[in-house]
Amino acid sequence: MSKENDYNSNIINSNIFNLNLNGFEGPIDLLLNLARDHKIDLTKLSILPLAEQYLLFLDTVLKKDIDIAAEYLVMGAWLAFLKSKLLLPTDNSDISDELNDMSDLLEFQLKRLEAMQTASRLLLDSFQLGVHFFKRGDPENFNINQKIEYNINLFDLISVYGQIFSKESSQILTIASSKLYSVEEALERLSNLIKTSSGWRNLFDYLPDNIKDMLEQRSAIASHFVASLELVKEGKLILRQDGDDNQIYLSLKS
Amino acid sequence: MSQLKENDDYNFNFNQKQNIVEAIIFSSSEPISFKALEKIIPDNVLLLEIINSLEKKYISSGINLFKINNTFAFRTSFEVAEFLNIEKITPKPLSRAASETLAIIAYHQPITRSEIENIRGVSLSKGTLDLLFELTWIKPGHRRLTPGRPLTWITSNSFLDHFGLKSISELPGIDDLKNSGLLEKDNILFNDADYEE
Amino acid sequence: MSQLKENDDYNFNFNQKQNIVEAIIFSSSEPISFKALEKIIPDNVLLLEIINSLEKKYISSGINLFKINNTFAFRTSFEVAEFLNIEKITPKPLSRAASETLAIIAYHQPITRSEIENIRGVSLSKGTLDLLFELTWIKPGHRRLTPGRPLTWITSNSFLDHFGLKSISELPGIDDLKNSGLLEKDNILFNDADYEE
Repeated sequence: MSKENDYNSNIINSNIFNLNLNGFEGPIDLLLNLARDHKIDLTKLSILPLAEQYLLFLDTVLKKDIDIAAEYLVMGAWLAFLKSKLLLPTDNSDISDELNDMSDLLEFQLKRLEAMQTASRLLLDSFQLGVHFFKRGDPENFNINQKIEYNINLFDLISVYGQIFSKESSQILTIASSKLYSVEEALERLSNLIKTSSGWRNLFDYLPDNIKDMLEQRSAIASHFVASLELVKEGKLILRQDGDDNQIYLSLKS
Repeated sequence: MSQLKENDDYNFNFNQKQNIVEAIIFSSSEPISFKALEKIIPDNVLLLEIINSLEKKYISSGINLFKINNTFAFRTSFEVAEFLNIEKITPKPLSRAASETLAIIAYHQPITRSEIENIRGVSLSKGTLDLLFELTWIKPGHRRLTPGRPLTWITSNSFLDHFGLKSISELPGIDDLKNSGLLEKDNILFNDADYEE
Repeated sequence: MSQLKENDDYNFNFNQKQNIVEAIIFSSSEPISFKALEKIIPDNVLLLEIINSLEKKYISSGINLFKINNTFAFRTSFEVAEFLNIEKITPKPLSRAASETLAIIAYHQPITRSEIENIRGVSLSKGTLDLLFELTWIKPGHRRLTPGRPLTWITSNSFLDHFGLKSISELPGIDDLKNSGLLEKDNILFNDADYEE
């Protein structure tokens, strides 16, 4: 393939077309990839072919019905503007200065990102603790300068703080605790009361009379009934009910 | 000439092999057995030589190579140990209540006990402030000019020291926390979230 | 005679003190700060001498004394790296976003979130800084004295420790990058965008 190849066919043959925008970390990264793919020299950057490739790429991705992030479109618009300026012959030195500034800036950004991508690869390819070199595997601890035996680092501290706030902002459903009469309570109460009673008496006579809350009152009936059953089971009590809807009577088992 | 060359080679290999054995014993999380070392240096005699040489190398150092039941480990020498009063300290995580309280004091200082309780929504157990005070991470500030003149708490210099901060203003603010995702715990932190973009 | 005695004493002390410093650094798996060592050897000059002597002592060993930004740790030497394939933990690889962000912070520090976004030409997803912070490789630095007082991020000592660097100036290629002007942060392509934090 010769250098004079039409950019369009070049792009269509390019592997980049099999990718979508998700493969790139933003428009500058995409531009950098396009530049690399087409062996465009960043040191004497010619904006026009790069801009054309970017716009063409964007166009193709758009046709594939992919949501395009705003930053890609902003860059696209900017490059389209730059391209139109570049294509118009101008004698106005102000405009050409401006164009130069813009392309210098773009060149700088591309070179800087490329440098950082190289640096990150260099960094992660270098020796890493725990992979290529190691710390003491079985440390001993001295009782000096180590008054603090609690380990908490700044990250822990801040995330704990963050959690307090997300707790506040998130809607956690809390069930209000309600006062209910427990079976244990009823059992204790009932066993004490029946000790001193004689003959048959209505279960309702044994209910506490100082309860004003309706729910608590009903829970007291239920728990006292369960408690009476428990006492029957233990052989301390006899229960009697004369028919379905009648009162329940209880008596000590003698 | 060839003999010399061989000798050089031998020495180079010996030193390099010794270095490898040294590094392995150093980085191992428990005493390492002769058997395990044999996997690296299969030559029994050579391995023994290396170990003896290592032992000698450390004999008057602050650390010694200890032989325990045919396993090997570096340990602080008895001489130094005596001097330094070695004690095993097991690091302990700070309780949830204590960490939250510390974070609240750091961000809201000066702050009174009841204000801390307000933010956390639960009452502060007695030991929590005591512990943080004992750790010298917090200290009492001025008293509020409100009824009861409640004491406020502030963080200390050793708090800054411990957390590697130059000043309290280096603590990331709420906006920073939001931006870095720290305020959305459920999404980001403490689950094996996928960190890919 | 008395002179000799004193000399002996001095030597004895120096060796003993060196052994103590050696034992302290050796016993810990995390780097020990100069400050912490000063509590044992208050004489600054002597302490520095001891540390240099220790560094020399280990220079061709399987373990080396690493100086990490005024902290000290023993680490296995790079030379035996290829032979130490035991107990190796393969770390979860960093995402591209995270590794680029780490490099940008390392080379451009102190740097704000919006400056990182500007260099990468894309907004930083939540969780990226968070992850690097959780790994304790970065930490908050001072705040910029610009509107909004944005927080800056810097790398920590454990970043240096992890990558075996003495200081930031040892980052690969940093001098060339500095000289070429590529480490400037204030060139912004779209200045109409709201990059403030």
